[in-house]
Amino acid sequence: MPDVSGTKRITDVGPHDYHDFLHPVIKNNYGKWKYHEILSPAHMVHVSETGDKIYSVRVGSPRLVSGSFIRDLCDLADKYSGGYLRFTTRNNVEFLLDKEENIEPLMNDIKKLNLPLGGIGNVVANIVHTQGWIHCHTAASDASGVTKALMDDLYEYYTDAKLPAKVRIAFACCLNMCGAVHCSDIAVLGIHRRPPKLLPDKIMNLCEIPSTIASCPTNAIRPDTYNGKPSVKIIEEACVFCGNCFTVCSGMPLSDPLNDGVSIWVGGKVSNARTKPSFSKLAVPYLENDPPRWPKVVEAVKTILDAYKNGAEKGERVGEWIERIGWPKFFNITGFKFTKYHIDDFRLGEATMNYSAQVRQ
Amino acid sequence: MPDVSGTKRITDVGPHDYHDFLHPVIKNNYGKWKYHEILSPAHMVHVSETGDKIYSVRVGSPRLVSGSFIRDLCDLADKYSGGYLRFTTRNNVEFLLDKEENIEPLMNDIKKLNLPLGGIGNVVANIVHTQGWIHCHTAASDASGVTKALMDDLYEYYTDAKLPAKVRIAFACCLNMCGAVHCSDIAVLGIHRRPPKLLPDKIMNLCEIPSTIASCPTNAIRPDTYNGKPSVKIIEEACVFCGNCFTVCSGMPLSDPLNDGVSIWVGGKVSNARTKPSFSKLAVPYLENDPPRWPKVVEAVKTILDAYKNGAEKGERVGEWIERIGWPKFFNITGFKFTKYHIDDFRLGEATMNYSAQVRQ
Amino acid sequence: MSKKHQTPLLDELKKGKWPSFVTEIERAAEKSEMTDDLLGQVEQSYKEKMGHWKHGGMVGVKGYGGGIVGRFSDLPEKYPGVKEFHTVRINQPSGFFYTSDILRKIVDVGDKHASSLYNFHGSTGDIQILGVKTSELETIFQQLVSFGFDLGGSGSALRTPSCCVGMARCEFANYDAMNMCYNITQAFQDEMHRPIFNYKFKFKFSGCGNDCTASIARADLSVIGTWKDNIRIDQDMVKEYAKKINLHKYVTGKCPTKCMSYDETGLKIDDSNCSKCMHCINVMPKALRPGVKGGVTILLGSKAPMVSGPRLSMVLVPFYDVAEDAKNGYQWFKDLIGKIWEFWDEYGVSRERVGELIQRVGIGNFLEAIGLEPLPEMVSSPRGNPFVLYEEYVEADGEKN
Amino acid sequence: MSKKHQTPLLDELKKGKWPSFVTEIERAAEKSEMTDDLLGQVEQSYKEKMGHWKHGGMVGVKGYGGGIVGRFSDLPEKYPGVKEFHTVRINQPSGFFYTSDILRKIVDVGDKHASSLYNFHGSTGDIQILGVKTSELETIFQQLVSFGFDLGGSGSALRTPSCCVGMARCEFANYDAMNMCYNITQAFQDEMHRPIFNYKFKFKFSGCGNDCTASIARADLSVIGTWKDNIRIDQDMVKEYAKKINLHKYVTGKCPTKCMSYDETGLKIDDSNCSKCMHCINVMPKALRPGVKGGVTILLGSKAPMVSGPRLSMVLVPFYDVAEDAKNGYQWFKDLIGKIWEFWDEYGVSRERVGELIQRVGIGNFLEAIGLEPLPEMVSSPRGNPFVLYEEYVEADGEKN
Ligand code: SRM
Ligand code: SRM
Ligand code: SRM
Ligand code: SRM
Ligand code: SF4
Ligand code: SF4
Ligand code: SF4
Ligand code: SF4
Ligand code: SF4
Ligand code: SF4
Ligand code: SF4
Ligand code: SF4
Repeated sequence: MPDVSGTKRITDVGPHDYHDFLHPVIKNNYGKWKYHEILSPAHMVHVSETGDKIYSVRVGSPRLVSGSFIRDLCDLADKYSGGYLRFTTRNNVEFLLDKEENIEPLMNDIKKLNLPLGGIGNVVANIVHTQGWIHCHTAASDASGVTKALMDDLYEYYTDAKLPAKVRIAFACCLNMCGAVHCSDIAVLGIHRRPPKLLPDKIMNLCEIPSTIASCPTNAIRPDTYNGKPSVKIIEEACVFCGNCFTVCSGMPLSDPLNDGVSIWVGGKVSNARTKPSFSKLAVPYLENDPPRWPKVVEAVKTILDAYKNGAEKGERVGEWIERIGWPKFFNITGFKFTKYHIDDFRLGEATMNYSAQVRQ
Repeated sequence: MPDVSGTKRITDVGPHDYHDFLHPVIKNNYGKWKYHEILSPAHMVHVSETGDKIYSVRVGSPRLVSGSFIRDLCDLADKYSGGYLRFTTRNNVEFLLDKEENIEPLMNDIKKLNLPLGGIGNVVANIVHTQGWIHCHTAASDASGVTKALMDDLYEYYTDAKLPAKVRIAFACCLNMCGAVHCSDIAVLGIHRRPPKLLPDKIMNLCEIPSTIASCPTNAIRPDTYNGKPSVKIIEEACVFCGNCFTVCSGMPLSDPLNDGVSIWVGGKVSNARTKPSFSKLAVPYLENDPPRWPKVVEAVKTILDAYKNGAEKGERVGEWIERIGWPKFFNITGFKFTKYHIDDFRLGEATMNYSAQVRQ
Repeated sequence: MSKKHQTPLLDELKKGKWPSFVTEIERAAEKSEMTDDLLGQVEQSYKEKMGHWKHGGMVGVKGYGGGIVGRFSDLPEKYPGVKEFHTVRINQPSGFFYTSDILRKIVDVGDKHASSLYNFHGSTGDIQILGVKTSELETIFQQLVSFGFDLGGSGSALRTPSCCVGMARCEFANYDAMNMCYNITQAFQDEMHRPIFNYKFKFKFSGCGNDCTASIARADLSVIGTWKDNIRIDQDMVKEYAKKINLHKYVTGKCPTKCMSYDETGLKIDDSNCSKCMHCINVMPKALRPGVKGGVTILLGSKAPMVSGPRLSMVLVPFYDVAEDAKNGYQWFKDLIGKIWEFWDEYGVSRERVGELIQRVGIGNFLEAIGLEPLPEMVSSPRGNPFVLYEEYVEADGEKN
Repeated sequence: MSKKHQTPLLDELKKGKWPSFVTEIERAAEKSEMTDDLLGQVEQSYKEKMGHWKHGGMVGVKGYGGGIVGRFSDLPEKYPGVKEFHTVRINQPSGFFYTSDILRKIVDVGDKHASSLYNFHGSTGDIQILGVKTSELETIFQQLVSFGFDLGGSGSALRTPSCCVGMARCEFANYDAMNMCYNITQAFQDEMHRPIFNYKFKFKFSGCGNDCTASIARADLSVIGTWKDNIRIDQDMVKEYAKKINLHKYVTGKCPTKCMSYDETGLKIDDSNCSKCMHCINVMPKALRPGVKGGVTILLGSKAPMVSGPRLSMVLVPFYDVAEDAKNGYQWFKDLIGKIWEFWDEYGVSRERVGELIQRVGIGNFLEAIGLEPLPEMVSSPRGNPFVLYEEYVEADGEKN
């Protein structure tokens, strides 16, 4: 490693030029790809107009990894793919091979490392998740733990393509939703359920009162005084436990072991294929935090997946399936209870009512 | 007519019992109808499980009619339908016949009265309309006049079933929308375009200030004083000319010959068949009042109808057709200009944007 | 009778094939003197592009707070015939059925005591006699009552309910809309004639999802027929239709739930997924019929755009066994309405329709108040935002709060 | 190295088939002393069901306002290794492509100067080195720069843009997403490193409507590939597919615009009605290809739910000929972005994302300000309410107003 101290400080170099990391076959066929073929849930081939081929072998990763994990990948890449590899937008690893004969030995070595092969096609993709108790201060649940518990149970859905279509699961540990959970086939979302505690000293010293008040989506925060100094109070009946006040004002923590937990959402999607992108919708309003393996969360997700697998037509995403059979049947099949919490009463909620006599009887 | 003066005053008798007005065939087959067949745009038959049949002959009416008009109908009913007739929910007249042989003579007599035969099936139905300058104080346009001008021009669409599906046109003379224009295939809507004038004396004496302020959908009315007494002022930039303030406070008239006119809306529907009921959407934001025959309004409606007739598939309502071809093409074909007025900026407007990359290029 | 006013603009509207309201006004003017002045005033409106009616004006008949819409000209000197030109709203019979006898009786009244001009019918459903002077109101009312007609609604009251032709002449009717409309109207006479509501309230009854009364767009309470069991299929007739139309494209292809399929073996419907939209039945009325276990879906809240935007009615009761309740005088339904009105009375503000109120207080709270369960049928989809107002939280032992 | 803390709960998460983050933390702990305390603190969180990080904390490197997320334990005495446990965000290369050489260089830095724990990658796209002490920040930064890597974004700044694999390995790419992402990121280095915005701003680039970066859900500015001409059809290959799948049901039947049909004579597409949804191409990638006149649709405004609910991006520019503009260094695009930021800067308030601002001020006004025409492509349908704010009215001659 070069000793850079003393030299002129260099800044704003920006990201490294990607050209330096492209496999030669990719460089030569950039923009010329003609079609692809999915050869197994763990590998596919892209064929160029020139006739060239590139094989991609996909491997699951927990995303939160050690330096040693990366070095393992590098060793494999050196051995089989000329050192070339990439990550996917959902944190999988892809080895890029120009030699078909390298695929099997690579896969064998991957198996030896106990890493999962799969993730291509109609699978449960790697779960996009966030920081949780590992690294974030607003987390209402852990991220990596729930994700691990889920993927252990859904392992075969990752390695074998058994589903009607792609299923994207995401986890976010608070309503900031750093994972794209608001548009996922299945989303698990950490939630608080108790209004923030007020720590008047912190509020007075560390918080800007007007922006704290403005941060509340439901106007639940009102100006107040504490020992004669400006502070805030909370209209408890209006609080939706979003935690946005805590983000702008550290004097209003929400974490509460007895009340924190997760909610489960279904039927969102991002792609424009067939149906327009759409938000995930509330399925289960609350499940308690139950570390280390959150069994009820795992069970609920499996319930959804099983129902989907049995009920959906080929090519139908979770949301498309539910729209076809109707939400009443979804609740019926899964056994989840429909409550008033499911009825949107927020800003644009009105637009979500059933303004029709189209009702399955 | 009996002399009722002096007798005990009778009230709350409610509507007349309909049984007294039912054709015997209808009475006998009430709830037993098996199917119907549309025999022409002006008549259909309903066949009962008992084998009985009832023929309905439909005749157009201007709705606003004289006693003599009603007497004409009565004479025809006596002659051909045992005196039985009904009106439809869109103000057509239906003669109810049990004798097939009476249909032709009845139709001939109707033609002699210069009344239109038609309105059944895939036609432009009778226009539902309101009071206009004939009888209402808030009208921004006339109702009967526009309706008459339109139906004269669309006459063949009423008498011949030439359209892909039913087309329901409605007219309302102000935003109170006493015609069901908000859910019509094509709607013509009288509009003001200038903030109310303030008549301080009337406001002071006749209006309740708080309810006047509350009546405004955009909060454009603010408290003010006039000669020291409570009154209101208007934030002109926020006024959407809805006239609701005038409804509750006669001191705020909006009528203005130079600025009043109509707007045209398309693609609404009420039935639950195939697609859910939906609102009519803005097509043409403004056309000036141009009595007696509103030629530009007639032209715009015909433009829509022609495009629809040429473009829609069998069975597609206007809105279903537009959704299939896309709004850009609708504006393109009709030549109507898309403006910022078309983009919904009212309460739930956000929900109407195109949140997808599904775009026809 | 010679014309009092020159009406060159209106005369243009006597031309053309569609029957002319101007001609009708002229015909009315032959019967009633005041009507001539209507032509004059409307001609002036056409010239100036502006109406000439004064704002409102309270008029009525004794003991009633509604049923009459007061109307006064703002040019009474120039057009004395329309100085007072009120409307009498007459509650139509269910399904708009008449005999020639009864119609003649009605127009006898209007021809003699008013302008001889009528709306057959008003948008809400009433027969309207136009052009009534205040002094004639009581006479007209009493004469109507004498042959069994009553006023309709106006003002902040129950408005005249209306219904489609239903079982009287339609094979699609899933319940007796005409009977229900009649029964409910009779039951709520007081609410109709004596305005005590926050604002108007409208009922409309349609026999099936085609909704021929447009109830879903313009009734605070929309009652729409549906059924619980299977669509009745006549497979032979289906085959007949298949000879004429492409069933794949025009029938099964347009089914909103994609619950139908057609092939050589016939038409198959997964009725559990059918949303009773009526489409397939509409296209093949000789082959398909709604099931026999008829009932209704009750929907709530539609109205015109003032003040918060136009509204459609939303599902409140997915299925109500109206035939069963009819045996009981629709008591369950009347109780439900009572609870809705009670809630509206307590929480609504003046000029707030029930749909607007529910939006303001939240559907969850409303359901709780009227004792109905939240159901997924009520929504097109559950919420997509995480701002859930969980109502309870657990406190730790001994926690002070 | 022996474990400092008992972690019975976390140990449960070492079981099971999916690779375990707990195992990874333990492996990292072999390289870095501080990491052992992370296990301890997280175990305590698992026991108590509650996190143990303090709220925020500003840390950074000289001259930069972003790129580091400060993180401090609230139990520093008990777990001194995580007393300071910041994250360094490193801007990933376009498409997440690496060689083993460069990856080893990166983890050399993190293994030596931090916890040896990484996110490959963060949800925005960065490589993240977790567990960095304040004192190590500058060293890490300088070493990264020395081999051509720079920090990513954080705070009220441009965030690290990201893109899909695009033309590098995908036949669906309609433009060079990787190149555009790289170019734009380089062009806006200042906006990324020195937070001067009202709030964060994110770009994501996807090569086609499949949107493999989920740009439409989580980028203030989503750039999604599309095309102007016809889908390229290989009719022979279509026939091959027809042997395996029911094209009527699974291809033409699911086309959102119903612009396709298939029969013996082959597949027909009315391309003028095709909305470039990608579905048919996805199902038959060997038979169908997007047209050759590639470009992008530019969409604006998506974000997570705070404060006014979740948002998807909406169409701003239906078609932008990016290939043409690329020749010019994407100048048109950069100007557009400049105008958007200018408007946001002028009218936005603190912590208001651009999508929220537009909703607040009205899309019409926004378009006017940035010089774009309103287009029907921007809406799913025109307005359905009559509350139109007509901007001008005519005054009569000599009228005083
Ligand atoms: C590698 C990756 C892009 C990258 O730059 O990293 C990628 C690669 C491909 N995507 Fe994707 N997609 C990738 C993330 C996504 C995402 C984003 C996400 O999941 O967060 C989406 C949007 C998901 C959504 O809608 O919620 C996405 C929606 C699609 C679709 C549309 C699926 C649909 O029917 O809705 C296709 C088409 C298909 O699969 O038929 C597609 C198709 C493909 C193809 C077949 C494209 C091609 O010809 O190479 C690639 C392999 C498919 C596969 O993995 O089954 N890709 N793809 C991403 C892999 C993520 C992973 O590791 O699992
Ligand atoms: C007579 C009337 C009921 C009444 O009680 O008066 C009636 C009668 C019938 N309607 Fe209707 N509809 C009547 C107003 C309506 C309305 C309300 C309105 O227009 O204001 C609607 C909702 C319109 C809308 O969706 O905007 C309506 C939507 C339908 C539909 C659904 C059409 C669709 O595909 O969307 C059908 C089914 C069909 O035509 O295939 C239908 C079918 C029928 C049938 C075939 C039912 C039957 O078996 O008898 C009747 C003759 C149809 C015809 O006129 O073509 N009727 N029908 C009304 C005649 C109005 C008129 O004079 O034009
Ligand atoms: C006569 C009639 C129009 C027609 O030509 O048929 C009518 C006429 C008036 N309506 Fe209406 N409405 C009539 C049906 C409707 C309908 C349609 C319906 O009932 O199916 C609507 C839309 C549905 C609804 O209720 O929302 C309707 C929505 C309104 C509104 C807006 C109400 C709202 O909540 O937004 C007003 C304003 C008001 O109530 O102050 C209104 C007010 C009025 C007033 C009373 C205006 C006024 O303050 O004087 C009009 C009296 C005009 C007159 O000269 O008689 N009228 N009005 C209809 C009643 C006839 C009847 O009894 O059969
Ligand atoms: C690290 C990361 C999650 C992850 O595990 O991958 C992350 C972590 C944090 N996010 Fe995030 N966000 C991350 C991607 C996202 C995304 C997804 C994306 O960018 O595609 C979103 C949703 C999209 C969006 O921007 O709306 C997201 C929406 C938020 C929000 C809500 C913003 C909003 O406008 O609603 C906040 C709250 C805030 O900004 O104050 C937030 C705030 C935070 C903070 C800074 C919370 C805080 O105040 O400390 C988290 C720091 C945690 C930590 O320990 O490092 N994060 N955050 C992601 C960034 C890594 C990277 O640079 O690659
Ligand atoms: S989702 Fe919330 S708790 Fe999780 S990393 Fe993002 S900001 Fe932190
Ligand atoms: S948690 Fe959210 S809803 Fe509750 S007070 Fe804070 S900002 Fe308001
Ligand atoms: S639409 Fe307006 S102007 Fe026309 S009758 Fe109704 S209230 Fe009067
Ligand atoms: S016309 Fe409508 S928008 Fe204008 S001030 Fe009156 S109530 Fe408000
Ligand atoms: S609503 Fe249904 S039952 Fe009533 S007339 Fe129309 S089609 Fe017949
Ligand atoms: S009634 Fe409608 S939903 Fe039911 S099968 Fe027929 S078309 Fe499908
Ligand atoms: S977004 Fe389109 S171009 Fe990019 S990787 Fe996905 S499928 Fe390929
Ligand atoms: S890309 Fe989508 S819209 Fe276009 S033809 Fe294919 S399926 Fe239809």
